[in-house]
Amino acid sequence: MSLLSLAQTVTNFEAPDVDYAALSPAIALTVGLVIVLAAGVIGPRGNRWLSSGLTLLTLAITAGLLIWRLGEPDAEIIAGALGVDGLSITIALMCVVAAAFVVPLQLRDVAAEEAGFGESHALLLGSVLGMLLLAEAQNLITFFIALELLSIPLYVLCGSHRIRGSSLESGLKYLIIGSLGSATLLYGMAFIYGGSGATDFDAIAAGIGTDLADDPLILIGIALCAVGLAFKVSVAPFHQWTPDVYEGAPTPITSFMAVATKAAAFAVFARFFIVALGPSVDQWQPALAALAAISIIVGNVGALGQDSLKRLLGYSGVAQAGYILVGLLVATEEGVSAMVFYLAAYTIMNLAAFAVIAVRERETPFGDDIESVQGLGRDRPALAWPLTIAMLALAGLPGTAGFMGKLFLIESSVGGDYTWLGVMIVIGSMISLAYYLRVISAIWMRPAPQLAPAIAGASPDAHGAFHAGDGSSREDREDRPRPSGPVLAGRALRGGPSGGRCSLVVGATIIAAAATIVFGIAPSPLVDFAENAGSSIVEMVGQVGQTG
Amino acid sequence: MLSTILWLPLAVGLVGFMLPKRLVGAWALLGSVGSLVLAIALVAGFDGASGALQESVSDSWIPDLGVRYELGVDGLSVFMVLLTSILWTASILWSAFAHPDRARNYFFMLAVGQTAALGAFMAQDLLLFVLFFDLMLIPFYFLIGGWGTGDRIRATIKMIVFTLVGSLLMLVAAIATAVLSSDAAGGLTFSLEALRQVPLEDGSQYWIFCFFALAFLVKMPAFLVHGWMPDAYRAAPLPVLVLLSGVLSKVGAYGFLRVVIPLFPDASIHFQELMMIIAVASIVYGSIMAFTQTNVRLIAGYSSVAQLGFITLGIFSLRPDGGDGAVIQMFNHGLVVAAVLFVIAILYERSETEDIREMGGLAQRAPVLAILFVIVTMATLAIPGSANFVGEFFILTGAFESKVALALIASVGIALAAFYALRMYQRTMHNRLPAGMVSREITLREGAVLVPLVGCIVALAFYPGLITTRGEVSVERSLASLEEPETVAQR
Amino acid sequence: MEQVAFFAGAIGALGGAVAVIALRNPFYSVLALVVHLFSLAGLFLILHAEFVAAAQVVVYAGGVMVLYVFVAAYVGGFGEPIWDAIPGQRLLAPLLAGALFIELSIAVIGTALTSLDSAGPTIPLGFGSPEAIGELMLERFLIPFEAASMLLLIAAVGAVVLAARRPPLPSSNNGQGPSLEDEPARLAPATASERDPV
Amino acid sequence: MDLTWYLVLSALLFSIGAGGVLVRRSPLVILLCLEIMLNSANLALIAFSRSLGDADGQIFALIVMVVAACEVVVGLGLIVAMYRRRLPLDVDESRGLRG
Amino acid sequence: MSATTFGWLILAFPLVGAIVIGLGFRVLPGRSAGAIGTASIGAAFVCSVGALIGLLDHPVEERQLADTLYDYAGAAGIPFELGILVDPLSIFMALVVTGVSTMIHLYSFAYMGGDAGYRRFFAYLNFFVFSMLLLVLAGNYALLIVGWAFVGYASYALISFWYRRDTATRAGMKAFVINVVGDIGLVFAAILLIQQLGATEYLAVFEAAPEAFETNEWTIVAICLLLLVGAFAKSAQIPFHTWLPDAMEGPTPVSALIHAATMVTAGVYLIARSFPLFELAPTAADIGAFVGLATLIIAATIALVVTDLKRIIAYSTMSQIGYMVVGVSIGAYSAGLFHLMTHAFFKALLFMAAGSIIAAMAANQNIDRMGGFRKALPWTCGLLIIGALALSGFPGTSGFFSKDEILAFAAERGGMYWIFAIGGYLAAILTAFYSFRIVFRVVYGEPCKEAKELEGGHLAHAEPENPATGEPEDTDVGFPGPDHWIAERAFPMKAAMTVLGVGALFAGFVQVPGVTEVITHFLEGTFEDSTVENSVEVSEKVAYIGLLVGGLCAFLGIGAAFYLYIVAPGSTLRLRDRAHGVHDFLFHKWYFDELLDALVYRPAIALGRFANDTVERVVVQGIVRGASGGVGGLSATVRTAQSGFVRFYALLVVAGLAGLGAYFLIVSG
Repeated sequence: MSLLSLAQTVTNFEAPDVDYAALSPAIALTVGLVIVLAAGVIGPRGNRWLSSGLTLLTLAITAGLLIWRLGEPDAEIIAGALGVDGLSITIALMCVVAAAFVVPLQLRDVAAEEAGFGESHALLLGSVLGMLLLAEAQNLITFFIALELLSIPLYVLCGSHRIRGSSLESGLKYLIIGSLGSATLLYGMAFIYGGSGATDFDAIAAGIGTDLADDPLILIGIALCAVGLAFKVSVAPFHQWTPDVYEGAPTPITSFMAVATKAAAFAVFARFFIVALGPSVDQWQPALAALAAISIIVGNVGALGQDSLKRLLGYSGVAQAGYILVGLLVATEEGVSAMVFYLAAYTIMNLAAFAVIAVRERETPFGDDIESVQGLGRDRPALAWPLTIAMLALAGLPGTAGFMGKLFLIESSVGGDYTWLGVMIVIGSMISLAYYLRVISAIWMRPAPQLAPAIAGASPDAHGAFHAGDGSSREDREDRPRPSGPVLAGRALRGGPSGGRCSLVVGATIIAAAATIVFGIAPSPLVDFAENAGSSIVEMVGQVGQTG
Repeated sequence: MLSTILWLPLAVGLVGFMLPKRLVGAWALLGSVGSLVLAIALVAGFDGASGALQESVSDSWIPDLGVRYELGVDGLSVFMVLLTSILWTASILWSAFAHPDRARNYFFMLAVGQTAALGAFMAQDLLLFVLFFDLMLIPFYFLIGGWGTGDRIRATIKMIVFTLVGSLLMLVAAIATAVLSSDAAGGLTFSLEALRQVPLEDGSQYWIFCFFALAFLVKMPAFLVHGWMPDAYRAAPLPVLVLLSGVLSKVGAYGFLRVVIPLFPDASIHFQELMMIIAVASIVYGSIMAFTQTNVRLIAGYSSVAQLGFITLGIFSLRPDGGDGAVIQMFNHGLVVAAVLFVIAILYERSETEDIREMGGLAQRAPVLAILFVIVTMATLAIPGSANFVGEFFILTGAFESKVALALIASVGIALAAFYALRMYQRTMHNRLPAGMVSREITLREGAVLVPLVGCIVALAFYPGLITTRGEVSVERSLASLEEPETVAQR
Repeated sequence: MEQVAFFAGAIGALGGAVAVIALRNPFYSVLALVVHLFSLAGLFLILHAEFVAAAQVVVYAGGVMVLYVFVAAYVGGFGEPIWDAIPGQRLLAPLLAGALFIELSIAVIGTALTSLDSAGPTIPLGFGSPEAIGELMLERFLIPFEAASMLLLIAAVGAVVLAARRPPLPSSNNGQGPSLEDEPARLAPATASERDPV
Repeated sequence: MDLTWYLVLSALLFSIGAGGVLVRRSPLVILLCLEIMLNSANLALIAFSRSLGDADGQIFALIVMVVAACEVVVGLGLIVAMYRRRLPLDVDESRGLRG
Repeated sequence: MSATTFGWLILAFPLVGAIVIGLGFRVLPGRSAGAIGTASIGAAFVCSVGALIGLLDHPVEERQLADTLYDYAGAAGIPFELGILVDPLSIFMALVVTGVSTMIHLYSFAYMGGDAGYRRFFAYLNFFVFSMLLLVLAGNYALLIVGWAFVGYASYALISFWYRRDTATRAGMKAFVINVVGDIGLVFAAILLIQQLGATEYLAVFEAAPEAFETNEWTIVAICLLLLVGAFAKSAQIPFHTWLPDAMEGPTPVSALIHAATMVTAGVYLIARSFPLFELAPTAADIGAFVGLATLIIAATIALVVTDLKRIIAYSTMSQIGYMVVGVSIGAYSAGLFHLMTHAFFKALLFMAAGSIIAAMAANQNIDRMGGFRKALPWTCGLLIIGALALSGFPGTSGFFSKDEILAFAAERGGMYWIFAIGGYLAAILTAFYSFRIVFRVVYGEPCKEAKELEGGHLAHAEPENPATGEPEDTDVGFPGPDHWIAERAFPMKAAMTVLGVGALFAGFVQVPGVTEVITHFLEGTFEDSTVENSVEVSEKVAYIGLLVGGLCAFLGIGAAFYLYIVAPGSTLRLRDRAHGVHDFLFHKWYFDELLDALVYRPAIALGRFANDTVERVVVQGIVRGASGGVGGLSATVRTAQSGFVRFYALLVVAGLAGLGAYFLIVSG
C-alpha cells in the first residue's frame, strides 16, 4: 500500500465518538488483564497472592463500574457495535461474579500453579472480557469475535493441567468441537448477513422484515446459527463435549465454564434470536422447543448413575440448558426475565457445588468421585450444607432459588402457550431427583470411606491404594483428575490438607449457598434485575418495529 | 397469630443449632409445646358459626407472579393445625427421650417439617400451598434416610420421586390455573378466593384436576399409587412415621377440600365416579392387605390406606355430610394412627420384633398398656361410640346418598377393619408369651406420649360435635361452587 | 475471462480441500491447504476484495502455514490406520456432508434474493481497498478490531501456557518430551508476526 | 459470473471441511479441515459483500482470519503438549473421558 | 325424681362401677371389686324400680318419656343426639337386665374368687351391663348402635377373658366380627332412615314412618331387613349363630349373663322396639319369623347330641331365642318379651348350676364323664332340675306359660301362622328331651370319680387344661384360677341361684291366661297403637288348648329322656349307631361352621394372598419398576452414545445440523 493512500486515510480519518463511560467496564478488564499478565510474567513464578489479588481487584472494579452503569440509561457504543442495557449488564455481572469466585478456587489449584498464575488469570480475564462483549454485542462481527475471545482462553485453560492426559484430552475435544461449532455459527452469520444485508442486529431484523421471514437462505442461516449457539450453551444433541470437558478440565475452570459461558451465550442467544431474527420467530420457535425437550430428557437421564460429580453436573448442566432454553424460546418479556433469573440462580448454586467438589478433590484421594463426599455430613458440615442446598436447588425443590427459577420458567412457558414444555420441565426435575438425591444421601446417609487422605498422600506407593479404594468400574481411569502421590506429598510439605486452608473457598461457598436460600425465599431483588433485562430486550424489539 | 404459629417451630429449630447437644431435645420440646399452646388458643378462639377465614394474614410476596403470603384458617384447617401441633409435640417428646445422634440436625428437620405442614394447612394462596406441600417432603427425606432403618436410602429416594411426581405436576397445574384465569381475574393471581370466583372452562379444568388429584392421591397414598408406602413405612423411624402417616397423608385429603373442589367444580363432578371408585378400591384393597400382613408397621400402613380411602369417599360424595365426615375423620385418623404407631414402638421395645407371628401374651404384666392399646384398637376399627364411628357414619351417609353401591362395597372395609385391628391386638397382647419375651408394663416415658394421645381419643369420643359443628359451615362453603346451574344440570 | 479465472480458482480451492482430506501424510495435507488458500485469495480478488486477498496470502501463507509446517515436522506424521474405530462413521460422514451441501445449495439457489443471480451491483471505486477497510475498522468496527488484538494476545499466552517447557514444579511430574529449548521463542514470534498486517 | 456460483462453491467447501473433520483422525488434519470450513465462510462473506456492495463482509472476513489463526495457534499448542505427554496423536485414541 | 332422671342414673351406676374398678385395679383389695360391681348393679336395679314407679304415675298413653343430655355430633342434617327413651318396654328390659345381672354378679363374686383376673372380670362385667342398659334405654337408633357395639365389645372381652387360651381368643374374634356385620346392618338401616325420614329418634321415626311409607314399600322392607341382620347377629339366629356356641369359652357367669339372659335377647328387643316399622313391612316380619322358627328347630336338634354341658345350654338358648323372635315377629310382642323374661331367669339358673357342676368336675365340661351328683351337690342339682323343668315348659313353671302364650298367639292368628305353632310344639318336645338328658346324665346314674370324692368331702382338683383342646393351660394371668367354687360351699352363689330358681318356678304366674295379664298391661304403654297385636285377641279356649298341648309335649320329651337314660341306659349308643348319618350331621352342627369357613373366611384369605402376591408385586411395584426401567434404558442409550470419540460427537453435531436444516427448509416458503 502506497504512502500516498496511507496519507489519504490519515487525512480523512475522523475519530469515532466513543461513549467511554459505557465502555469503562471493558476497558477496566483489558487494562487489568495486561497488568496481571505483566505481573505474572515479570514477578516470581507461582506467586499466587499477587496475581490473585490483582485479578480480584480488576474484577471488583469491573463489577463496580457495571453496577454504576446499571443506573445509567442504555447506551450504544460506536454505531451500535455494543449496547449496554439491563440484559448485558446483568449477565456481565454474573460472569464477573463467577470469575471472582473461581480465583480463590485456583489459589491451590495444581493446574493454575503449573501454568503460572499470571498466565491463567490473564486467560480467565480474557474470557471474562469476551463474555462482557458478547453480552453487549449488537453486531454480527462483534458477536463472533467476542464469542471467540470467550472460547479460546477456555480451550487453553481446559488443557492447562498438562501432566494429566485427561486435561489435554478435554482441551482438544473442546477445541475441535468448539471450532466446528463456531465455524457453523459463522457460516450461518454469513448467510444472514447476505440475506438481510446488514450486520447490526436491529438492521438485520429490519432487513429480514416480513417478506424474507421464511426465505430459505435466512432460515438455513438460522439453522446454522442455532446449532452454533446450541453447542455453546450445550443443548442436546450438541451437548456431547460437555460431560467430557467438564470432567477433564481442572475443577475451577469447569465451574467457570459451567456457569459463565452459559450465561453469556444465552444472553447473546436471546438477543440475536429475539431481536435480530425476531421476524422469523414462528419458524424457529418449534425447532428450539424440540431442542429444549430433547436436552431436558437427555441431560437428566445421562446424569443418572454417574460416579464423577463433575460429569454428573455436566449432564445436569445440559438439562438446565434445556430448561433455560424454554424461557428463551417463548420470546416474551416474562420468558427472558425467567431465563435471566434462572441463569442467576443457576450460577450461584452451581458455583457452590463445584467449590465443594474442588475442596474435596484436594482433601480426599477420590478426586471428584461421589465417594469423596461420603460422610461429609459428619466430618465437614460447613461443606455438607452448601452442597446439599446446591443439590436441592438444582433439583428445584421449594425454598431454594432453583424452585423460584423453575416457577418463573413454567409460568412463562404456560403464558407462551408452551404448557407441554412446562410439563417437560417438571418431568425432567423428577428424573433429576434420582441423581441429586444420590449425592445428598452420600453426604448424609453413608459412612465416610475408610481411607484417610493424610495416609494416602504419604508416599507414592500408596498411590495404588487409591485405585483400590476407587469404586469406579471404568477401566481407563488411570488419569482421572485426582492428585497423584507426589502431588499430595508436595502438599504435605506445605503442611497437609485441612479445612482451614480452604477457609476462603468455604466462606465463598457458604455465601453462595445462603444466597441460594435467600433468593428462594425472597426472590424479589433478583426478580427486579431479571425484569430489567427482559424489558431491555423487549425495548430493542420495539425499536426494530419502529425502524423496520 | 398464624404467622407466629407457622414460623415458631422453624425459629426454634434454627436456635437449636446453637445449643449444646444435650439441651437440643428439651429445647425442641419446649418449642413444640409452645406451638401446641398457640394452636389450642387458636381453636379456642375459633368462631365455629362463621365459615369465613379467620386470623387471615395477607402480604405481598412475589408481586411479579401475583403470589401473595396469604394465611388463614377455617373449619377445614383449624383442627388440622391442632392435629399437626399435637402429633409433632408427641413425636418430639418421644425423640427427645430417645436421644438421636446428630440431634441438632434431627430436630431441625422435624421443625422444618412442622412449619411446612402448618403452612400447607394455613396457606390461602395456591402457590404458597403448593410450595409448602413440596417443602414438606424434604425434611422427611432426611429424617427417614438419615435416621431410618433397613434399606432406607432406596426407600427414601423412591418415596421422594414418587410423591414429587405428583406434586411437581401439581405445580404446573397451579401455574396454569392462575395463568389461564388471569384475564378473567384481571391479572395474575394465585389467591384461592379470587380464583374460585373465576372458574376455568371444562377442558382445562379436567387436565388440571387430574394433575392435582394425582398429587394428592400419591400423598395419601391411594390404591395403585401407594407403591412408595411399604418401603417408607418399613424404613422410617417411628416418631417420624407417626408424622408421615398422621399428618402428611392428610394434606392430600385436605387439598381436595381446600383447592380442588372449590376451584374445579365441574371437573370434580365429572370425575366424581372415578374418584369414588378409587376411594372404594383403596378401602377394600387396603383392608385386605392389612389383614394379610404380618409386619405391624405394614398393618398400620395399609389400614391408613383404607382409612384415607374412606376420607376420599366422603369428600367425593360431594355432599355436606360426606365432607363433614371427612373433616372429622382426618383428625381422628391422625390421632389414632399416631397412637397405633407409638404402641408399635412400645411393643418393639419389648419383643424386639415387628412380626406379629413372633409376638404375643404381652398383656400379662402390662394391663395399662393393654387398656390403652385396646382403646386405640377399638378406635381404629371405628367402634360405634368412638369419634371415628361418627366420621365413618357421616361418610357412609354421604356416599350412600350419592352412590349407593359404592357405599355398600365400602362397608366391607368396616368388617375387615374389625378383623385386622383385633387380629393385631390379639396376636400381640393375647395368647401365650413366646419364649424369651418379657412382658413389661408401660414406662413413664412411653406413657407420657401415649396417655395424652389416648386421652384425646377418648375425650373426642365423648363429644365429636366439637369438630363436626365447626367443620359444617366451611365444608358447605367449599362445596358451594358446585351449586352453579350447569353443574346441577350435569347432576 | 472472469469465468476462466473463477473456475481456475474454484478448481484450485476444491482440489486443495479434497487433497487435505485425502492425503495420508499431514505434511502434504498442509501443503494442499496452502494451495487451497492461494486459490481462495484469487477468488477474493475477483470479488474486489483486494485487501482481504492480500491478508489471506500474508497471514496464512506467511504465518499460519509456517507454523503448521513446523509442528507437522516436529510431531512427525503418523500413519493413520485404514480401519475405523467407530463403526459406520466412514459411511455416514460422506452422506451427512452431502446432505449438508444439498441443503445449503437449495437455500442458496432457492432464495428470493435476486441480487445473487447477478455479478453484483456496480461498486464505487476503492471498494475493498486498504483505505476503505482501514476506515471502517477504525470507525465502525473499532471494537471488534481491538477485541481481535486482545484475542491475539490471549492466543499467544495460551500457546505459551500449553506448549512452553518450563522447569517442573515440585508438584508436577512432567512427561519429558524431546528437548526443544527454543520452543517458546519460536512460538512467540510466530504469533507476533500475525499482528503486523492488521 | 453469478454470485450463486461462489456461494455454491463455498457450500461445497464447507461440506468438505465438515466431512474431513468427521473422517480424519489426526488432530493436525482436523485443524486443517476446520480452516477449510472457516475459509469457506470467508468466501461466502466476500461474495455476499460483493453482492450487497457493502464492505462489512470483508471486515468480517478479516476478523475471521484472525480468529482462525488464533484457533490454529492454540490447537497446535495442544498438539505439541500432547506429543510431549507422549499421548498418541490420534483423536480416536484419546477417549479416556466417556460414558 | 322423674323417670328420665332415674333412667340416666340407671346408666350412670354401672359405668361408674366399671370405671372405678378399671382404674383402681391396682389398689382394690381382695374381693372389694366384686362388692363394688355387685353394689353398682344393685343400685341400677333400684333405679330401674324407681323409674318404673315414676313411669306408673303417668297415664298409659303418656308413658313414653324422651330426654336428651346433649347433641352428640349432629351436623349436616344428620341428627345424632345423646338421648334416652324411658317407656314401659325400656324399663321392662332394664328391670330384667339389672335384676338378672345383680344375681349373676353376686354369683360371680364367689365363683370367680380364684381367678387372677378378678378385678378385670368385674370391670368388664359392669361395662357390659352399662352397654346393655345403654342399648335398651337409647332414645334413637344412632345411640342404639352405640350400645349395640359396646355390648359386642364387652362380649368379646369376656369371651376371650382367659386370653391365654387361643381357643378363647379365636372365639372372641369370631363373635366380634360377626357382631360387627350386624352393626353394619344397623348402620345402613339408620342411614336409610335418615335419608327417608331425616330422623333417628324413635318417637319421631315411628310418627313419620306411616306417612312416609306405604305398606311393604321396598325402602321400609329394606330397612327392616337391615334391622333384622343386626338382630340376628346379636341374637345368634341362623345364619349368624355360629359364634354363640364358641362363646362358651368364656367364664360360666358370662355365659349366664351375656349369652343367655341379656345380650343375646337384644335382637328380640330391637324387633319389638321397631314394631311400627315391621308392621309396615309384613314381609320382613314374616322373614324374621321363619328364621326364628328355623333357628329354634335346628338348635334344638343340635342340642340333642352335643356333649359339652355349656354348649348344650347354649344351643337351647338359641332355640329359646328362636321362640322369642317368632313371637315378636308375628306380633306377640308382650308374649315374646314375657318369654324373654322367664328365659332370662331359668337359663341363667341353668348356667349357674352348670358352673357349679363344672367347678366340681375341675373345669371339665363333658357330660359323658359326669354322673351321679345328686348326693354330692344336692342344692345345685335341685336347682338344675328346676331350671330344666322351666326350660322344658313343665306345667306350672314359668317357661310353661310364656312359651305357650307365643304359640297360642300364632295359632290364634291362624293361616300361615299355624306353622309356627306346630313347629314350636315339636321343638318343645326336643327341648324337654335334651333338658332332661342333662339332668339324667349329670344328676342320676352312677356317680363319677369327682362326685365320689366330693361326697368324701374333697373338691376335685386337676392339672388345669383347656377343656376344648385338652392342651395344658399356661398357668399365669388369664386362665381359670387353680381353685374352684361350688354353690354348696359359697353362700353368694347359693343365694343367687335360689333367687333365680324362685323366679324360674313362679315368674309365670304374673301372666296366666284368663287370670292375670301384668306384662301385657304394663307394656301397653309401648304397644298400644300396634295394629297386629291388638287385632289378634287370644281366646281363652285356644290358650287353654295351647297349655294342654304344651304340657303334653313336655311330658313326652321328659318321658323319652327317662326311658333312654334311666330305664334303658346305653340305648342311646345303639340309636347313634343305627342312625349315625343323622348323628354326624347333627354332631357337626349341620356343618354351618364349615359352610361359613368355605364361603367367607377362605375366600377372604385367598383374596388377601392374591392381593399380596399378584397385585402388590406385579401391578403396584410394576408401575415403579416399569418407570425406572424405562428411564434406565434411556440413560444407557445416552451413555453409550457418549462414546468418547470426538469425531462421533462431531458427527452428531453435523447430523443435528442437517436435521435442523431439513426442518427449516421444509417450513421455508
